[in-house]
Amino acid sequence: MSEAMLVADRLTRHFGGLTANLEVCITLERGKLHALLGPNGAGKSTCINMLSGDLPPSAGRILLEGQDVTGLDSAARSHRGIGRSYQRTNIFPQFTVLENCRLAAQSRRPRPWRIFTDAMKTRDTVERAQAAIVEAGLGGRELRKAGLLSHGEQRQLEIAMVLATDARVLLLDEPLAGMGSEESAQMVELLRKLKQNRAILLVEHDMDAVFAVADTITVMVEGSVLESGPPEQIRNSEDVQAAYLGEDEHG
Amino acid sequence: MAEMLLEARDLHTYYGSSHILHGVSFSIRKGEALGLMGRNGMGKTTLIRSMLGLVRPRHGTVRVNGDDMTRAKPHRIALAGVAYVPEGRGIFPNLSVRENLVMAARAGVDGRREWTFERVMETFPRLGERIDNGGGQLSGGEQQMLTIGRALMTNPDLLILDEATEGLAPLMVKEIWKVIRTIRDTGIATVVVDKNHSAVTALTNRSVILVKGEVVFDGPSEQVRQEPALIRKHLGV
Amino acid sequence: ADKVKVGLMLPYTGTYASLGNAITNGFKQYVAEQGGKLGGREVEYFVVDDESDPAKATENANKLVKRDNVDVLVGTVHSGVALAMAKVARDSKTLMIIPNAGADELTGPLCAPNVFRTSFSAWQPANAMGKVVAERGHKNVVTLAWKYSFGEQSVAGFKESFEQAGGKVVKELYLPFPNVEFQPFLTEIANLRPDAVFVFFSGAGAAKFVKDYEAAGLKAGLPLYAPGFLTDGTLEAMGGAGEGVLTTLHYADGLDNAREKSFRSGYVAAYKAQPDVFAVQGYDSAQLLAAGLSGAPAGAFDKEAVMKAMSAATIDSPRGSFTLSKANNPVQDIYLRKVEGGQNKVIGVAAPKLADPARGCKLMN
Amino acid sequence: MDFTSFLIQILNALQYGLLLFLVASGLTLVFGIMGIINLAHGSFYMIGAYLAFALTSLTGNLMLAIVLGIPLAFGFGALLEKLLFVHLYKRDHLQQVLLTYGLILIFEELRSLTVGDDVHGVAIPDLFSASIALSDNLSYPVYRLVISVVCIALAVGLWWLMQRTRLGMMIRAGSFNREMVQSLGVNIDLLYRTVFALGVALAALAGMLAAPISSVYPGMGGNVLIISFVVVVIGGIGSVWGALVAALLVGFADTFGTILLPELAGLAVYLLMAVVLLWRPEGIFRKG
Amino acid sequence: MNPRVVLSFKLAVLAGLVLFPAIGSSFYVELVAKILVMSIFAMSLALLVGFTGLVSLGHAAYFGIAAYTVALIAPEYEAANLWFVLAASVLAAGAAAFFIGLFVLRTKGIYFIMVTLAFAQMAYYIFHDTALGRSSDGIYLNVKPDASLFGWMPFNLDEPLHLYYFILAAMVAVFVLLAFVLRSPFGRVLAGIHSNEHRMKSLGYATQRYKLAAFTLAGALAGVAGFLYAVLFGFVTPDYLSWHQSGNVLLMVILGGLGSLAGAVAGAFAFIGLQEMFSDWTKHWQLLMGLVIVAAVLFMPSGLAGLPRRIFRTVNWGEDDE
Ligand SMILES: Nc1ncnc2c1ncn2[C@@H]1O[C@H](COP(=O)(O)OP(=O)(O)OP(=O)(O)O)[C@@H](O)[C@H]1O
Ligand SMILES: Nc1ncnc2c1ncn2[C@@H]1O[C@H](COP(=O)(O)OP(=O)(O)OP(=O)(O)O)[C@@H](O)[C@H]1O
Ligand SMILES: [Mg+2]
Ligand SMILES: [Mg+2]
Repeated sequence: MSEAMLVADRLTRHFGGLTANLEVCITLERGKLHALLGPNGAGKSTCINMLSGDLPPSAGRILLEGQDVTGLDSAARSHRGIGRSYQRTNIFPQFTVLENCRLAAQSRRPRPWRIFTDAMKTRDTVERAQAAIVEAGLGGRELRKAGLLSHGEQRQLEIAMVLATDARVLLLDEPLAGMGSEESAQMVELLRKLKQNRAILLVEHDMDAVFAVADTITVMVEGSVLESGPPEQIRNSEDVQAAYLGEDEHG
Repeated sequence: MAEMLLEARDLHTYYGSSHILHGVSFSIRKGEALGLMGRNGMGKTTLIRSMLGLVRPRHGTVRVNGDDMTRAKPHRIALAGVAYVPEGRGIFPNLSVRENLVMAARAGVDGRREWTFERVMETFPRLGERIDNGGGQLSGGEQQMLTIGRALMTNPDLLILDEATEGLAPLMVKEIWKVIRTIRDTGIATVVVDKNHSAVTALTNRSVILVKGEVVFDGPSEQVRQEPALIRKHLGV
Repeated sequence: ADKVKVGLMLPYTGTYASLGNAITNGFKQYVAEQGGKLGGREVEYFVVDDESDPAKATENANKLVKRDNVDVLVGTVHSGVALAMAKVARDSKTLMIIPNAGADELTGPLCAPNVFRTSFSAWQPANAMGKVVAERGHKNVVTLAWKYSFGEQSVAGFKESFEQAGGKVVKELYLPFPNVEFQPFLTEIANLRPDAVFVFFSGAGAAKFVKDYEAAGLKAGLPLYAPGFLTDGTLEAMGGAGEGVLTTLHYADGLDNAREKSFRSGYVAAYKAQPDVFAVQGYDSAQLLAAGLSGAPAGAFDKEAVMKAMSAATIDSPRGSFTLSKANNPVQDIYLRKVEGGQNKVIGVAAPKLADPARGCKLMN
Repeated sequence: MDFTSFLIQILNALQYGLLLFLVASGLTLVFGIMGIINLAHGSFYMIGAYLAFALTSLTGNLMLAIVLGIPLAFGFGALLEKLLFVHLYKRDHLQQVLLTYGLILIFEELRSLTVGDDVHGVAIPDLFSASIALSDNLSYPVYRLVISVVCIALAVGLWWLMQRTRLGMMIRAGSFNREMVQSLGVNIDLLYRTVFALGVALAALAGMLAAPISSVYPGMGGNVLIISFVVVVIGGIGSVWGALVAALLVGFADTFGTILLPELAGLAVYLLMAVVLLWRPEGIFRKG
Repeated sequence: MNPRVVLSFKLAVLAGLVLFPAIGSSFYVELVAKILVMSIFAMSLALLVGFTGLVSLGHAAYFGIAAYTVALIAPEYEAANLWFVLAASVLAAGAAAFFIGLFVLRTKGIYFIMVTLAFAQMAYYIFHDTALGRSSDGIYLNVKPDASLFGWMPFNLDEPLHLYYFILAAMVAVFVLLAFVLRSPFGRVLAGIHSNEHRMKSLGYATQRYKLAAFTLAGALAGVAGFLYAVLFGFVTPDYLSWHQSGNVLLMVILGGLGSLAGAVAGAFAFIGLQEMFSDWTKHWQLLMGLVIVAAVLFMPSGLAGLPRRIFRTVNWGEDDE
C-alpha cells in the first residue's frame, strides 16, 4: 500500500544570496516514515517550513494527494491534513497542557459561530486532547501550565499538539531533541505506531532512533539532496559518512 | 578549599509553592569535568539556574571561588568566570552573528585569552559563513554553535552546558565533545547536561544524578559506566 | 442672608489654565470689592475644572446644575465646551454667563434668553479689523488661521468688512489645529506678495507665529494684523518680535478710565500680577450678575427678573462701558491697539459700539 | 508656486524633519532600542524646555543653560529608572503605558505648581540670532540651521553608539533577553539605568534647543508625544537611520500636505504613517 | 478563588446598580450612567487588548463614528426612532471597524498600535476639518430618540430613569454576551492568537479571519457605547474620536487588569470615579490622579481584577498560581 501522500517537487528557496534548498524532491507515502538528515544548516527545517506553508518556496511545487497546494497558507494546509512540530518549542505557554492540545483538536471542528457553547464542554475535542497527551507521555500533567514545564516536557507537549490535530501527514522537526533517553525510546515506539496509517517526515539527529524507525532516508547537504534510499544504503554510503555521520560510529 | 570553583550547599528552590530542589549540594573543582544527569523535569536546569543567581533558592548557600555569592546578581557570578549555555539556546535574534559573539567577549579572570574570535571561527566554520546574518535567521544547530562560541569567548574557568548538543548533527556533536576535552585539558572546568549518557560518562570524571530534586548519586563517572544498573534505576533506560 | 450659588466651570489644567485662573480672579475680585456679596446676596462658589475637554463638558456642566443646583453657570474658555454647556443651560433653563468663548453661534443661531456673554463674538474684533486694514490702504490681504471654528469665524468676520470696504482677500490659508509649524505658510505668503496679512492665533502658537514671522524677515515689509488674542498674554514670550503689530480687541493696556485704574490696582494688590483681558471678562461677568441680582426682588432667586435686569444693564467695565444686544452679546467699542514697549497700547477705536449681527438668533426680532 | 519658493519649501520640509528627529531622538533610544513604551517622553521634552527657561533666566545664556541642564536631566532620568521603571521590565508592556501616563499628569501638575501656566519665551543666543536672506522678501534664521546641524550630529552619534559599540550591542541584546545578557557578565541594571537616563537627557536637550523657537508653555509635551512615536515607528523600531528618514518623510508630508491639500492637511501625517505601515508592516528600516 | 463567591459578588454589584437611582441624586444617576457607558466601551476594547492581544489605540474612532451617526441622521427638532438609529450607529461603527480592520490587521504589536491610531486620527480630522462633521466645535442631538416599536412605547428615554435602566441593561447585555463569547470555542481561538498566533496558524486556524471578526465585534460594541453616550449627553464633538479618548479607555482596561471583563468595568469605575473625586477636592487633582496611577502600577501588578485574589491570598496563605 504505497500511496504517495505528499510530494515535494523541485523545491527551491533562497534567502538573499544563500540557497537554503535547491530542487529538493521528496515523496512521502502512507505507512512509511521518511527521515531527512543532514548537517546543521543543510536546509532541513527550511524544507519542512515550505511543506507546511510557513515559508513560501522560491520555486517548485508541493502536491498533497495529487493536488497542488503550493499557494495555500499554513492554516489551509493544516486543514487538509498536514501537521507539523517545531524544532524550537512553539506552544501556548500561558495555557494548561490540556488547553494546548484541546485547541489543537478544536482546529478540526472550529465551530466559531457557536458562541453560546462552552469550549471546555465540547466533548470530542477534550477527549481527543486527552488521548494525545497520554500518547506523548505527558499523562497526569494535563492541568500544569505549559510555560512552567521543563524543557523536555515542553518538547513532549510539542508532539502531543501535532497528534491532537489528527493530521494524515506529519512533519516532525527534531521531535526527540531535548527529551531524555527514556522519553526518546517511548517516542520511537509511538512513531512506529503512528506511521501505520500516516505519512511521516522526520528530521532528527538521533541516529539510533532514525535507523530504528525510518523506511527511507534522504540526506541533504548545503541545500541539495546528497543521497536518498533505504537505511542500509545510507548507512554504508561513504559520501553520507563523510558529510554527516562521521566515520566510525555508524559505519 | 581554594580549588573549589563552584560550591552549592543544601539548596532548596521553589517555583511559587512547588518545591523543586530538596536540599541539593553540589560542587565542582578547578579543571574537573562533571556530568549532571537526570530524567526530564528532575531539576537539572533549576539547579544550574539556582547556582547562577537566575532563580533565588529559598534556602542554602552558593560560593564561587570561595566567595559567598548566594544573593549575588548573575553578572557578578558570570564575571567570576562562569559561563552558561542555556537549554533551548539563548541567542539574541536582533543581533548579527558577529555581534552575538563579540558583545560580551572578554579575557578570563586571570587574563587568559585563549578563545578569540578567530578560534571560534575555526571551531565552527559554519558560523563564519553566516557571520553578518541576524542571529534569528540561523538554523537550530547553527544557533547552538553560536551560543557555545559566545560562552567560550568570555574565556571562563567554568563552562556550564545545558543540553548543548541538542539539535546538533552527529559530526558536530563529536566536535563539541572534542572541544570539551581540549578545554578540560587546559584546566577549564565543565558541567555537562546531556541525554547521551555514554558520551557524558566517557567525557567526565565525575557524575551527579538528580531524581526529583535530590542528588541520588555523586561519584566517579567510571562507576556509572561500569554499573548499568545505576543508569537503569535512576535514568530509566 | 440670601445666597446666590455661582458655578465656575473653567479650565484649570492644560493649555488654557492661565485663562481660567485669570477669569476666576477677575470674578472674585469684583465680588470681594462688593464685600463678598452681589446684589445683596452672599456668593457661594462651586468650581469645576473643565480641562477644555468637550467630551466631558456636558457631564461637568450637569455636575454644577444638577448636583450643586447653582443659580448661575459661569464658563468657559473653549468654544466646544461652551457649546455643550449652553445646551445644558438651555435644557435646564439655568442662567449662564460666558466669560470668554467666542463662537459666533453662542449668541447666534444657538442664542437663548438665559445665555449671556460678557466677552465678544469671534466676529467682533475681526470685523473691526477689516475696516481698519482697508482704511490703511491695503488692497490685497492673505489670511492665515487655525482650521477650527474660531479661526474660520474670525477670518469670515474680517473678510466681510474688508471686502465691503473694497479690499480683497487673495487667499485664505489654514493650518490644522494645534500645529505650529508655520514655515511653509510664511514661504507661501512671501510668494503671494500681498499688501498685508491677517491672522488668527492665540497663546503659545501666537507667540511662536509672531517670532517666526519676524525671523522670516516678513514683518518689515508686510504689516501684520490680528484680533488681539495674538498679543494678549504672549508678549513676554515673543521677546521683542511683537513690537509694532496692530491688533483689535475690546480691551487694551493703558485705557484711560477710572474703572480701569481701580480695577488694575485692585487686581495687582490681590493677585500680585497684572490683569489681562480675561481677568476683565471675569470681572465683568460678576458685574453683570450683580446688575441682574440688584434688579431683582430680594428673597428667592427669581430667574426671570434677574435675566431681565441683566439684559437691560449697562456695565461699567474697565474696557469702557457696554450694554448687551438682544442676543445678549456685548455691544462694545473695539480698540485698535499697537504693541509698544511690551504693551498693547490703545491708539484708537476701530469700531465704536460694535454689535454682533447675531445671524440666526431668534431673539433678534 | 514658483521654483524658488518650491526650493524654499523643500528646505522647510528638511528643516522641520530634522527638528522632528531631534524631538524623537530620546524616544528612539528609550522606546526604539530599550523597548520601554514611554508616554512621558513629551514630559521630558517639556521639562527640558522649562529648564532652559529657568536656567536661561538665571545664567542669562541658553548655551550655559544647556550645559547645566543636561546633567540635571540625566540625573533625573537615572533616579526615575531606579525608583520606577526598574520594576517594570519583567511585566507586560502595557503597564509601562499606565505608569508613564501617571507621570505625565504628575509632571504637568508640578510644572503648573512651580512655574505657573503662562507662556514664556527664551531668547536665541546672540551668536546665532542672525538671519540669511533666501529671496528678496524672505529670510531664514540661522538658529534653525544650527539645530539642523545638531540633529545630524546626534543621528550619527546615536547610530555609532548603537551599531558600532559593544555597549550598543548589549543594550539591544538586553531588550530581547535581559537574563541572558546578565549571564554573560553584563551589569544590565546599571546599563539600562544609564541608557534610560541618556534618553531622558536627549528629550530634555531637544526641549532646550527648541525652546527659543517654540516658546515654553503648558501642554507642550503632549503636542510632541504622538509625532515622536510616529517618527520612531514609521522608521522601524530600533533603527536610528529609520527614525531620521521617517522624520524627514513626516516633514515633507506635513509641509507639502499643508500647501497642496489644505482641506486634509491634518490627515497628511497619519495618512503617511498608514500607507508606510501597510506597505511595510514593520517600518521602513526594520532590523532583523 | 471560588467561582460561586465571584458570581455572588458580581450579582451584588448588579443589585447595587439596579437600586442606585433610589438613593443617588439625579446627577449621580447620570454619572453612573456615563460610567456604565464607558464600561461598555472598555469591555469592547478589552476583547481586543486583553483577550486577543490586539492593542488598539484608535478605538475611540468607532465610539465617535456611532455618536456622529445618530447626531447626523436624527432630524434636528424631532425624535428619531431609537431602534433604527441604534442599529444604524452600531452598523456604521461595525462597518468602519471591518474596513479599517482589513488594513490594520496586517501589522502587529507596536505597529498595530500606531496604525490603529493613524486611522482614528484620520477619522478625527474628517469630522473636525470637513463639512461632514458640520462644526469643529461639535453638534447637538436636540431630541432623544423615541423608543416606540410598531406604535408601542416600552419606555421613554426623556425620563432620566428610563435612560439609566436602558443603559444598565445594555451594559449587562454586553457583559453577558462577551462572557459567553470568551468561553466559547471562538473565544478560545482568540486567546490562542493572543498567546501564540504563529502556532494557531499552523494548527489550522485562519487567524486573520478570527481577528477581523473580533475587531469588528469590538468596533460595533464600541459603537453601542458611542451611541449611548451621544443619547445621554445630547452633544457630539470631534473630541469623541481623539486619541485622548482612545488612550483613556485603554488606561481603563489596563488599570482594571488585562484579560478580565469585570476588570474593564472596574477600571472604568475607578478611572472616572477617582477623577470625579479628586477634581472635587482640589484644582491640582491631576497630581493625585498621577500618584494613584503610579502607585497602582507599582503595587497592583495585575490590575484591579487581581486585587480580590491578592487580598484573598494574603488572608489565606498559599494557593497561589504564579
Ligand atoms: N529567515 C532566514 N534568513 C536567512 N537565512 C536563513 C533563514 N532561515 C534559515 N536560513 C539559513 O538557511 C540555512 C538552512 O537553514 P535550516 O534551518 O533549514 O537548516 P537545518 O537543516 O534545519 O539545520 P539544523 O539541523 O541546524 O536545524 C541555514 O544556513 C540558515 O542560516
Ligand atoms: N518557572 C517555573 N515555574 C514552575 N515550575 C517550573 C518552572 N520551571 C520548571 N518548573 C518545574 O520544575 C521541575 C524541574 O524543572 P527543570 O527545568 O529543572 O528540569 P530539568 O531536569 O532541567 O528537565 P529537562 O531535562 O526536561 O530540561 C519540572 O517539573 C518543571 O515542570
Ligand atoms: Mg533545523
Ligand atoms: Mg533542563
